[in-house]
Amino acid sequence: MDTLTTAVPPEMKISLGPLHLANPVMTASGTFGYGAEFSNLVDLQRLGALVVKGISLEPRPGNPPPRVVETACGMLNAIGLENVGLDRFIHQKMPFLRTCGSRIIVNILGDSIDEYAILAEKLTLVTGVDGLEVNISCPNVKKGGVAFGTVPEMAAAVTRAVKNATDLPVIIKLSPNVTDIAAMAKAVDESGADAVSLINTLIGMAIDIHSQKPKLANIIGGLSGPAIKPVALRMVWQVARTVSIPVVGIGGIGTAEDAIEFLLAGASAVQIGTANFYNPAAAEQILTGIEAYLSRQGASSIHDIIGSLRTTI
Amino acid sequence: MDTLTTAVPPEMKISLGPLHLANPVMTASGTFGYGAEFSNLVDLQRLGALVVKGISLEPRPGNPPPRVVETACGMLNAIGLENVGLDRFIHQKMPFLRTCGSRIIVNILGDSIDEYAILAEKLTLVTGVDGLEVNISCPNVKKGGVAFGTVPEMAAAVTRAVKNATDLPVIIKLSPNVTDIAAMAKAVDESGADAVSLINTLIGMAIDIHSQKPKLANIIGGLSGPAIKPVALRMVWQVARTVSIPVVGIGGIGTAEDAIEFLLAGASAVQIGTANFYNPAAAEQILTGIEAYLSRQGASSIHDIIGSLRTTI
Amino acid sequence: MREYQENSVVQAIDRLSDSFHRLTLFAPRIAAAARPGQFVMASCGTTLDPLLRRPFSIHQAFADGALELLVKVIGRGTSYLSTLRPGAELSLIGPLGRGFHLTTHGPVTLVGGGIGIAPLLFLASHLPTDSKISTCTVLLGSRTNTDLLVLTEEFKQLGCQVRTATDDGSLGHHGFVSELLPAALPGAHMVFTCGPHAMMTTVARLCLDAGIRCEASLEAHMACGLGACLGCTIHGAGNTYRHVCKHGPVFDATEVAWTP
Amino acid sequence: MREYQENSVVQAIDRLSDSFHRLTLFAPRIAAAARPGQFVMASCGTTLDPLLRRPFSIHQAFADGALELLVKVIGRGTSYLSTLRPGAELSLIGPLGRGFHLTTHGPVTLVGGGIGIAPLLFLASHLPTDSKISTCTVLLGSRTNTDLLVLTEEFKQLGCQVRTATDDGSLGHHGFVSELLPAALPGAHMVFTCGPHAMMTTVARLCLDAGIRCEASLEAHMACGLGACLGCTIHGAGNTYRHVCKHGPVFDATEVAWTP
Ligand SMILES: Cc1cc2nc3c(=O)[nH]c(=O)nc-3n(C[C@H](O)[C@H](O)[C@H](O)COP(=O)(O)OP(=O)(O)OC[C@H]3O[C@@H](n4cnc5c(N)ncnc54)[C@H](O)[C@@H]3O)c2cc1C
Ligand SMILES: Cc1cc2nc3c(=O)[nH]c(=O)nc-3n(C[C@H](O)[C@H](O)[C@H](O)COP(=O)(O)OP(=O)(O)OC[C@H]3O[C@@H](n4cnc5c(N)ncnc54)[C@H](O)[C@@H]3O)c2cc1C
Ligand SMILES: Cc1cc2nc3c(=O)[nH]c(=O)nc-3n(C[C@H](O)[C@H](O)[C@H](O)COP(=O)(O)O)c2cc1C
Ligand SMILES: Cc1cc2nc3c(=O)[nH]c(=O)nc-3n(C[C@H](O)[C@H](O)[C@H](O)COP(=O)(O)O)c2cc1C
Ligand code: FES
Ligand code: FES
Repeated sequence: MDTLTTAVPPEMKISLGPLHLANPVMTASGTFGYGAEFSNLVDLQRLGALVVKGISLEPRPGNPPPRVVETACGMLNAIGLENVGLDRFIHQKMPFLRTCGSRIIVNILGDSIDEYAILAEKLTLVTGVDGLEVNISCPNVKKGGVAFGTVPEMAAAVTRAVKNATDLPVIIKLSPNVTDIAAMAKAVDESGADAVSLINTLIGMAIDIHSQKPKLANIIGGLSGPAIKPVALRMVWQVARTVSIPVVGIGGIGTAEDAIEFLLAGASAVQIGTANFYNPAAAEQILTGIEAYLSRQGASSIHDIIGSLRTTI
Repeated sequence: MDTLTTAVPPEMKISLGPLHLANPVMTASGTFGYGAEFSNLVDLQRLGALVVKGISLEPRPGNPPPRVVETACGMLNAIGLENVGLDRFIHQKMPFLRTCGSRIIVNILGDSIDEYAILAEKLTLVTGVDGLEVNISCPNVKKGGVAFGTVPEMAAAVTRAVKNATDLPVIIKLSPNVTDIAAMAKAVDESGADAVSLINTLIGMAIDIHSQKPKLANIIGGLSGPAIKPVALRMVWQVARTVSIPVVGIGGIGTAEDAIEFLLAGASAVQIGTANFYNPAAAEQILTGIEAYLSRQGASSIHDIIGSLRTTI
Repeated sequence: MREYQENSVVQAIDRLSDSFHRLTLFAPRIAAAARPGQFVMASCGTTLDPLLRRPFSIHQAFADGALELLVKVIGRGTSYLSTLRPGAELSLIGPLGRGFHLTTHGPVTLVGGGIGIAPLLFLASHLPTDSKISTCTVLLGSRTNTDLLVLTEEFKQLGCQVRTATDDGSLGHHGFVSELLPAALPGAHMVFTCGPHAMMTTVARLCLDAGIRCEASLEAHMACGLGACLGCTIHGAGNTYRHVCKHGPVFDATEVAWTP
Repeated sequence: MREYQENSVVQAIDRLSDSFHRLTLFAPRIAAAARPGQFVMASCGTTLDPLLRRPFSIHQAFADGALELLVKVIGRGTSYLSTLRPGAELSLIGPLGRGFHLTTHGPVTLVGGGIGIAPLLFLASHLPTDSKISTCTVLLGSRTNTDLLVLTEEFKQLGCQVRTATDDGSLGHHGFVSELLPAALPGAHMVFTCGPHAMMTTVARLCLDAGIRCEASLEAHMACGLGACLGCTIHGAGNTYRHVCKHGPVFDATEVAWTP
């Protein structure tokens, strides 16, 4: 280990089905804007992929304020899926994204299966879009999202509809607010998804005891950040043992150590979410840290550690 | 508010159905041993109730080590329900508990409905036992617990069996690892439970990247502490709006502010868990803090704030 | 417009009053790029709790790389900042957001309440010279006199005319600082304000009624400060949402829905 | 046996070597009750991260209320402790657990490795006087000489005979400290040991084979330190689980399953 090993950098390329990435470090939807917001602080070319804020067919104004609140080692958000809508995304956001040197994955959300299918179809025609991530799990909007992500049959239906509408690689993003995450992943796998990503936020709440009102105007919101990492890691491990498609690990990842835990648990790639807020350098530091770990382990490739958790079970 | 108001201390008595407590601050099962462990550090008489470590019919050795690991603002445990068993509990632990001046609630767990019923029946005859809390949610033991806590019909069956076996007040303790916590609570309410308590731990995991092994011998464990508070509060709010029986809030409560959030969300009482470990004075400080809050609010009774969250929904 | 993630070093910390601390940081890249009205996001701790950075207006920025923040202790993050000692590191992101417009020609009035005074000193020292510094009037309000004494002097040294108001009457006008504005409005070409929302609402209304352009620096809870999380929403005019970190923190008074 | 939750105050912090810091705390209630081999649970921070207290052996306790901890920096909690300055507060719970048996009559041998030396100084200074201090032999092992120099002197001042071993040979025997034990065993009535588990396993086996009573101070990750969480399990003899915080940390060597 301590000997002067070869200086050949470890192989970092990974594939999510047909989607090939230079490395496994992505930024998570809703936490990295449309990329431009971080362009002064992050070398976007170094990202394995950049997942944009969830896009719907029509623009959405989102929820009234307050929308964010800090919790112990985490935060709640009730953005309400504010986004510029498909057309403005294509015309105002894609031009920058096409030039930023990173793979671009568009996160989509809809109120109906049709909407998902139309989004997928239209985005297939947009130059520079490398893949789709389908948000079936956002807990913030009253109709739509929630049900898709908690009933295997509905998740399967969305998956099939999106797959039929596009030949882009399709990642289905799972909600953690379910009894049996493996069953959700299995349904999505069997319906043709190219990969699954998890977890989206846990549903949470906070109250201001002085005003005796919820701290979020929407009352409930999505919990993210280091607080949820143990739950995310457990679910990724369960799902990776269940499905045959690649798994993308998300939830509370802020350091290379965190990311490596997810890789060992079976994730082929990871997404950095809330950490971008408190440390914009996180994604780059994590990439560097994984490379250093591989070198220390004498591993020549990232694939040497994916799923290599040692258990007797 | 700032005027010299009367010095009459606010009314702190609450009832969980037939179980009457001097105040709403309890200690949570598994985090306060059998009471004696804290007797030098906490004035046990001040506790609204003391819930003992989960008891099974036979003694259980628990899981191999390591059993605990720290996480961001939380901890994972995989104790594996180690306990002295019913007989030794009655003969070795109850004598002290009878003298400690607090209400005693015995947390029970079983592998079958019969076991729950037998435990309830036998404990009914034990002097000094003021109520039962039924753990249908512990994620650590492979058979038993998990299923009861995630399927409404099974939770209902346990509830009925326990209620039939005892005339002690019965609190059913819910697992948060479900898609629909309100449905679980409703099933239990309709089956005759006197109260529900929630949440038990979220299922989580942690990995040691150096050894590439899980940090817990059991691989997965239960996440507790401040990290889970937003999820617990959301579930308590959802359940309190759904059931007609009293709700006991548990999860990440470490300060009076935390406890008051749960009371506002609709909990009639709270349990302090992990906080006992990092601050044994927590329960007493929380009791004092709630009283001070009520005085500041000009409230004469704890009932003035239970469920009084201001929302437009 | 560039932002930097910079590990600044504390050069000095001055306790101006019970409530206000002034932090002098060495942050050369941010200081060089900073413009009045912009802010930084500061890491208020070295662990994951508290997790998020906190926004602070740039109180002063100098050519030698010094950057000043005026911090009022209100919770855990600001308490942490108040305990920093010279030599300590403080991670900053900045300069962020849209600052004040410095293009006005003619007399200006600055209205600051409480910690809202913070960005106004940087503004006062960067007003265009052709607007003649002597025609800068500053109205400062606070709870009590001790919070204001040092700052009043500093505005005066910049050549501003200062009038003060305190809630307890211990200095200047006994009452709200906005009550000083009507007398100061005639002749003002532009008003800049920062302070409690209710105060800014009054100021904005007075200006709009008088047809005088007014810019206000707003607050909202922020997760990123970069326009990415969409968390820092306020109600904008015309039933829109605006994001304080990107569209602001400085808004033209006409852009804001002052009555929700 | 009473435990206390006590807000101690740092009186001094000495950096003994690159790895070892000695904290002198004023904790009169815990110091008065402490017995050799017991430990305290210390809050290693002022926020919720890190959340849990960390266990530390009592290194010395004095009648004037001073309590000493010997801390080796290995992670976040211990790093925090190494940055404490005189005057800082440190919340402790203690004294906890079952200490060493001081009832032996006759020569004793103490075997300490690395930070495991911590509880042995307190033990050495409290051995029953009728066992004659001159018959206390201390075997100390560490990575390198700098970690040991100060401590060696302190044991000598108590009248102990000290032999040392270092991994790098920079002081005393070049190798494991347990390799010094065979020569020191003959005539010993009892052996006390604390250090890495592998070292204690060797020591325990040598003692058990020689029929000499041996006590070892064990480690386990702990949430409460009070016997309540049941988290600090080790494999005990006869296929049992034992809890380090309550049944230990000091175990008779026969109580432990040394080969899981
Ligand atoms: C653009 C902008 C500029 C600011 N400039 C200054 C300044 O120059 N000096 C100064 O002392 N304060 C300033 N504030 C307010 C400052 O950000 C808050 O006082 C600070 O975040 C409180 O953090 P805390 O941890 O001490 O309080 P806590 O109440 O414990 O904070 C809890 C959470 O609420 C947020 N929060 C609480 N109060 C505010 C607030 N008023 N505005 C935004 N977020 C808040 C915190 O950031 C944190 O996420 C500014 C705020 C904004 C938006
Ligand atoms: C009875 C007992 C007495 C001890 N006495 C001393 C002493 O006198 N001086 C000293 O420097 N150290 C002592 N230790 C070890 C000390 O507790 C750990 O080094 C410390 O907990 C590490 O905390 P950290 O945050 O720096 O490390 P991290 O690795 O960041 O800690 C992460 C978690 O693991 C736990 N942990 C890590 N290592 C250990 C360990 N070796 N034992 C128990 N828990 C661990 C921590 O408590 C924490 O919960 C003792 C341990 C025990 C059980
Ligand atoms: C402010 C915010 C906005 C988010 N918006 C989206 C979104 O639009 N679509 C989506 O699929 N996930 C969204 N997420 C979820 C994140 O992508 C991620 O799944 C979650 O935050 C957990 O990861 P983290 O703990 O690293 O943040 C959002 C998260 C945050 C904090
Ligand atoms: C170490 C440990 C042991 C526990 N044992 C039990 C148990 O035996 N029975 C039970 O119903 N809950 C048990 N719990 C769950 C707690 O009672 C509580 O529901 C949970 O920890 C959430 O509360 P907290 O965040 O305040 O700790 C245990 C929790 C911990 C941390
Ligand atoms: S704070 Fe994140 S968008 Fe403004
Ligand atoms: S540390 Fe909790 S029982 Fe030992």
